[in-house]
Amino acid sequence: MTEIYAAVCIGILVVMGVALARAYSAPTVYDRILGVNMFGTKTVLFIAVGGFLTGRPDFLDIAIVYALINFIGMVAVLRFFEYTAPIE
Amino acid sequence: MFILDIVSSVLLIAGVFFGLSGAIGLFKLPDFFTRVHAASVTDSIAAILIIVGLLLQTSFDLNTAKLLFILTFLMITSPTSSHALAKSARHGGLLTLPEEKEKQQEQTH
Amino acid sequence: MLEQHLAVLPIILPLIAAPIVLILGRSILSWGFATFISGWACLVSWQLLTATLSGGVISYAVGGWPPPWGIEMRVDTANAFVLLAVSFISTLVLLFSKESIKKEIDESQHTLFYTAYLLCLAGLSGILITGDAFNLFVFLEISSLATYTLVSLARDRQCLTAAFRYLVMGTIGATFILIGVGMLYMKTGTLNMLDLAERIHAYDSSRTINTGLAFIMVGVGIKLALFPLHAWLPAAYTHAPSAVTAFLASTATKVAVYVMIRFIFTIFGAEHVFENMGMDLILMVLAVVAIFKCSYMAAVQSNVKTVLAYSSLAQIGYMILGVSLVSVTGLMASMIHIFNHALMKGALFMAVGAVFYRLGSVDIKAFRGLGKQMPLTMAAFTISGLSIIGVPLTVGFISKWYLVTAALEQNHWVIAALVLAGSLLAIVYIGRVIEAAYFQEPENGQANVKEVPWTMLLPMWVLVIANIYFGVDTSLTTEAAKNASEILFQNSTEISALVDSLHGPASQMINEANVLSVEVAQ
Amino acid sequence: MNFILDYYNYWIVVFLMMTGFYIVISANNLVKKIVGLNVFQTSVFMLYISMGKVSGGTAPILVEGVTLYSNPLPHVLILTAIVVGVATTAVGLSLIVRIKRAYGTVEENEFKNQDDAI
Amino acid sequence: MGEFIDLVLLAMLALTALRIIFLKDLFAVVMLFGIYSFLSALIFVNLDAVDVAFTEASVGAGISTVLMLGTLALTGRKEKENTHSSILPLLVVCITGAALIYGTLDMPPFGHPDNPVHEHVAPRYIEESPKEIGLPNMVTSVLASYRGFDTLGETVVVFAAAIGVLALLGTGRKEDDEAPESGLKSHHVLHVVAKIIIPLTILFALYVQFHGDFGPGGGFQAGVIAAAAFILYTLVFGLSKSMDVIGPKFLQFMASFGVLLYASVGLYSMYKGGQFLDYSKLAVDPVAGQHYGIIIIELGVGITVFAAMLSIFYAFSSQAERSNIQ
Repeated sequence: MTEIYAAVCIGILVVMGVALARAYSAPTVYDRILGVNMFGTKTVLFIAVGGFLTGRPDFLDIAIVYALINFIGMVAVLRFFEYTAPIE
Repeated sequence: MFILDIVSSVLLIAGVFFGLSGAIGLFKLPDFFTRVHAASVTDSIAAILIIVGLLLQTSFDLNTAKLLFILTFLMITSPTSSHALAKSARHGGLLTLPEEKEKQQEQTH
Repeated sequence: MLEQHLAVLPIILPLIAAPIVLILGRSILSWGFATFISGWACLVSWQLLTATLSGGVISYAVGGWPPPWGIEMRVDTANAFVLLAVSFISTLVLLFSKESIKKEIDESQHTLFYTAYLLCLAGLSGILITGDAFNLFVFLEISSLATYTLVSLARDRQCLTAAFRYLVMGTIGATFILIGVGMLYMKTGTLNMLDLAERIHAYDSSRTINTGLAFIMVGVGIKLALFPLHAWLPAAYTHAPSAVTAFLASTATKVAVYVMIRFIFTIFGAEHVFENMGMDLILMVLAVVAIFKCSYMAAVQSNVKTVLAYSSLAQIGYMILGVSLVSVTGLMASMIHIFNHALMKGALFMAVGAVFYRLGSVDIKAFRGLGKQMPLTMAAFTISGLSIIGVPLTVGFISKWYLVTAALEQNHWVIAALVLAGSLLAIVYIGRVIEAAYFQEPENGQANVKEVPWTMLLPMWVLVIANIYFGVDTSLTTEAAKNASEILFQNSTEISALVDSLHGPASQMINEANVLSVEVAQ
Repeated sequence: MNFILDYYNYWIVVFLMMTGFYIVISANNLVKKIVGLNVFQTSVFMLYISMGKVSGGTAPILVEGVTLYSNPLPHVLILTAIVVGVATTAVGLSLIVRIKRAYGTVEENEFKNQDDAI
Repeated sequence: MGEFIDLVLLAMLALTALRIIFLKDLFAVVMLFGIYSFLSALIFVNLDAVDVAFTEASVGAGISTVLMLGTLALTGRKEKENTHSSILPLLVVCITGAALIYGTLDMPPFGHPDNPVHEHVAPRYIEESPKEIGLPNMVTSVLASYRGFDTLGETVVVFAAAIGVLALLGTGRKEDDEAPESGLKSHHVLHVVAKIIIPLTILFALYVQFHGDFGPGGGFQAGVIAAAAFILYTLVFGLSKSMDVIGPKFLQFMASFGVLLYASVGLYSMYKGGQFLDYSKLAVDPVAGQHYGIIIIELGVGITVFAAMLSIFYAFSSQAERSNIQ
């Protein structure tokens, strides 16, 4: 199973990298947020799989925190746009 | 156990496949709303597949509960975020590709 | 019952009092409570100083865990002496602040002021007492955060930018200290200062340790506003509320000087820092440049608070100069000057605060003719100003005397001459203010300026009398400073002795013999 | 090769620290300065955590059958340091808000000019 | 595999940090900072520092980012062109960096079990703490007991930050009933979802608070997560609604209470004849005493952190709402 976990980890890392690239340079500000959000959800999965890879899956708590913070960050961004015009 | 391993491997790899396709969509699709579609749809299916794949590897303990919690959490928040983001973009005046074209045509006329 | 806990009381008293003050809420109540606590802490520091004056060391293991596993509080004459200065000044400034902050801080924020003030006091005491390198960082940050808050409480908008600059510089400094401590920890596996000192010497020439030393020096240098890293200080002291300036100028940087001394002498060992790394020359040059550059800057400012802020920088130069002479007398001069400078700067800033209380301005023009209108305040200013200059019968003279002696001991004639020349510059900047006060006519519309209330005069004059008393009867200060510097040097020579007998059983015996551990369990 | 494997982690962390430090001292915008400060501090945290790692060890939470744990002490120190970091950030940001209200700008050179003009 | 992941994550971090330097859009800078925090937390997980990762994710990526966004809402999004010369800073950075690299050359190699760090003090924590304190999570044991004084200091730092922010921005609640309804009114889905998520989050915070002895977590993380739940509530439903649930005055009281609770454990152990914060004296059996002590002080930490974080957020939020009205 370890090889599968490792492969899945690498696959998720690639997706994270792509999302990161989108966050670095995005055509619109919404694309950037989309990239950040996708990066967030993928890290949740990464931690989950990584826990199984290293044989200590009891650290899933951190994945929960990530999911939670990711959502709150998203809401904060939306709220932020109530104050400032999102499109430059 | 062996069958479980195979099933969960298949699920995990399928999950990664959907994740990757979403990542490609994030770059390749033409306008923001289609990109939201790519990112969010594949995101949620990837999350489901991977976490169910992992679930099969647990032995009904606290970890199972935590994984289920994560799954529920992602299932609730991820579409909500995408929806709210798209709505906010729409509200903020972002146009879809056909609309953009229409607008350009109007301007040229 | 509290006797056995003396070593930890100066920290936990203000630490526990701060939230209580916030709950009390009312300005007058919180003032009374804060002053009471600070006075108590002062009393405890006095007990600590008398207990350690004979050369003993009080070691207190917080949580009952023996060092190096737990955090150790360690009081010897060196830190008890500085602690006494800090808590003494703090109490007086609190007395002073009751009236002073009415003019300078909004009514609704008085409680927050006292809370932040107590937190700052707790942080400074913690830095002084702790025997653990990382715990020092934590207390450093408590005091820094409280300081940023205190500075920004003034009504003047420039206090905000000053506080922000202070925050950025201070945080960089603290992070540098964190990096340095990390490097030491990486090489030795311990955080307790004595334990560090013992283990560091296995790696005397290690690059990691030396880099750690450099980072700690730069970090502490920022905190004590050593010459090229001083940019944050003048603005912060100028625009902070007067009571805050009086407190910070006479305590915060002094505590940082103490930290530097502690790191050099107790942890790294003077021999290593000065002889192997040549740090004495760097410090000496920086100190001399600081004395002259900042005295000059002080002489050309028009805001009296800025004048005094630059003067503080110059005085820090004297302290560092004493350290850089690498002798018991030099270190003693520094320790004495830490104490004495707290007395003089406290009195000076209080006097300036009193002027601000009446006139709402501290520009040098506002001081014109004040000699007649506010005789007591200006007399206090004059006497403590003379003390800064170093006139005999004041404490300033004592510090300069020992500094010059220390320089002459090592035949540093130039340094001795420069110290005296620095005093001449002090005459210029203090003289300008005194001249304005006594020999110039008041500005229009300043005809009826009255003396400030007695709650402000009292602490000011207590300090002025202390300035004279300790300038005449020097037995307490010199004894304490002498003991302190001897202990520090002893630590450091012991460490050098350890290099020869690397981690043999002898090293532990020396260490244990040195610790006059107070029997706590009984 | 071994040399690189032994130290690559520290080197990258040093690079990160210096990036953060550069942002702090070069940025003109105060918010960016605070971001830089955070990047700087977070990288220092990484230095600490790196030194606590034991290859082949696992997180310092007792489980049956494992004897090799990473060092818990750096973790404790950094937990404290993170809290200190967020405290500083909060105070710094609120200072920025006040500066904006008092000066109408958060660019360092602009409010310096305003201060000098007085 | 661990090293490989470490390397990839570090590379991502380096790229993110570089990108932050050059971006002029401060909103993007803050977003990337959030990512930076997330990534560093991932590195912490990978280097076995799960408790640290927990904290970094909730604090760095959560609270800091939200506060930064709040500041940006008040100060504007665009960074102006920098007219400074960037040569001097670059020089300073290069010198500092060179000094650090010089320092690394003598460092004990990364990950080696024989490094001095792992030899002197730490072995006792690893070998003895489960027996002396009775908790499987060594980080909690060291944090709360061996170095409990540091943690008291840490709690006070949070308290000091709250004092600072309150002094600077005020406590809010100036125009009680005047304040218009705020929050994300048009997002109906969000309203429903938030109502589901918030109780779950508080439940999770309680779990983290009381499970910190056995797994990653503890008072600090729990406090932050509970505060995050209320932050979410404020963001979605508006500040005035949130203040109806927990008012700023009460939060000040809570923040003070947490510190006092922590300190009172120390005072009680002094009363019982031990040193300050010596939990062994709290009960007849020292190990049980340690356990009681840790539970109480973690509770104190949690209360203070929750109250301090939430009051800091309230202060920022009320500033933003006030500016929105004008």
